[in-house]
Amino acid sequence: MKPFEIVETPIEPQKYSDYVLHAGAGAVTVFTGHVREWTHGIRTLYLSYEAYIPMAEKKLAQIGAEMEAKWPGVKAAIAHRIGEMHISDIAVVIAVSSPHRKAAYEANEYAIERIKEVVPIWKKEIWEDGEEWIGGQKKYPEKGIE
Amino acid sequence: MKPFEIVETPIEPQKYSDYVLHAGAGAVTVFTGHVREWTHGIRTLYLSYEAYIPMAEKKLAQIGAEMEAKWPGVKAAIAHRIGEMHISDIAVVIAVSSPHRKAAYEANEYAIERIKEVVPIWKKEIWEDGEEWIGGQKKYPEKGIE
Amino acid sequence: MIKVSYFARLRELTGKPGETIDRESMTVRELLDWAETAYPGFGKDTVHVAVNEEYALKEDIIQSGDICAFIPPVSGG
Amino acid sequence: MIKVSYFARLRELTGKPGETIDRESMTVRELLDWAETAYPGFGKDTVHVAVNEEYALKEDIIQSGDICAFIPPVSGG
Repeated sequence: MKPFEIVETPIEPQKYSDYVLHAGAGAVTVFTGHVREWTHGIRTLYLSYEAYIPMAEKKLAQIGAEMEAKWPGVKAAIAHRIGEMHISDIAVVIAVSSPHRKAAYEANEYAIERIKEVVPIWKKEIWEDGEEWIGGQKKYPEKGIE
Repeated sequence: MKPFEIVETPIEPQKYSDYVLHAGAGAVTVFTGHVREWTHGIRTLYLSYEAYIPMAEKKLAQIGAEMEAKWPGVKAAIAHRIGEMHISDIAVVIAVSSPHRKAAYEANEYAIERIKEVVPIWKKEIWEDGEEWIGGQKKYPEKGIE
Repeated sequence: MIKVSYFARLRELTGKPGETIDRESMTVRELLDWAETAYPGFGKDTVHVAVNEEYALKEDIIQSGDICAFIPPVSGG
Repeated sequence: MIKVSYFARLRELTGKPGETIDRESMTVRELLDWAETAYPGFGKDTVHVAVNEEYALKEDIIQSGDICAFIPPVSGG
């Protein structure tokens, strides 16, 4: 495994928590994002994710570097799966270790917010009666995306 | 496994995250608390945890009920290990699922704070040159612990 | 007869996991005073009492047959 | 020669994963205008451009040999 990677096969969270664990870590948080059956009253059959893989892995690693700079002592690993996924499948895992628990929670939540902002990954929802690429409707910011 | 339990053998986080996962869950957070080698500059050799087991399991279940009341849609499982533990061993696992991520983070962090307040479990740190039961130095509150 | 349990530091201080007190009823406050007298250094101001696995207030009354536990400051997690 | 890639909605709109544009240099803004003209409905106001795997500003200049990608609103996580 790479600590910041796009994968095409089922995600095993334990691999990423093992990677961040070390003798100085008192707390590990693992977030997994799962395919949910119902969103806004519409039943999802399955999802399909697509990524601009090399750039997405670079951006995941950048988020990891941001976390480690903001919360000294934090160590992170992030993986996002692409391709077709069904209900309860893991789309993303974020593992964070830290000497103390506060930073492990905060840095983990920071990571998922940043993923949703800057990592070139796209989700298509497939329902019984249609499908759609999901994406924020933000306008192009004058100063660029960062 | 029981969803709220005191155990005497190594904790496998996956069991607890599997327990909380369901078709409506979009987010799962798993917190694990680990034995850390250094605390305040003192090197820990190992820890020993003791619990008032029946009351501790009752209090863990109570915390779960508090979480599910405060964050509707949240499902939780918590286990705490007792006995001797060495560096990096898991002392506690908190697994939380939720339709949306915000509640999964918040409810998880709430649980660890509550565990440290109300669950009758005690930690003894064993160092190279001594040992000590760890415990907050709070005075008996007039209104009781809750 | 009131049963009491000791944990952690208190188990080591008293040298036993618990014992039975030959009383029909007493308040939690009286139980703590009894423990402090019986075991100097008990630290009753930092110790909670659970009666039948629930935290009790100092004014609560313990009856014969109740299961009590002295709860020193907890440190789980 | 400037290489461009299309993803997600834009890949379906253009019907291709990418193509090569026969230009020596252009700004990001010019590239977006070109795409909007070539593919009505492209939605250039919601699309970012990455140049060599980094987000670029509209004023940035793209040179021949650069690898560009059109990035519609992301939705990972």
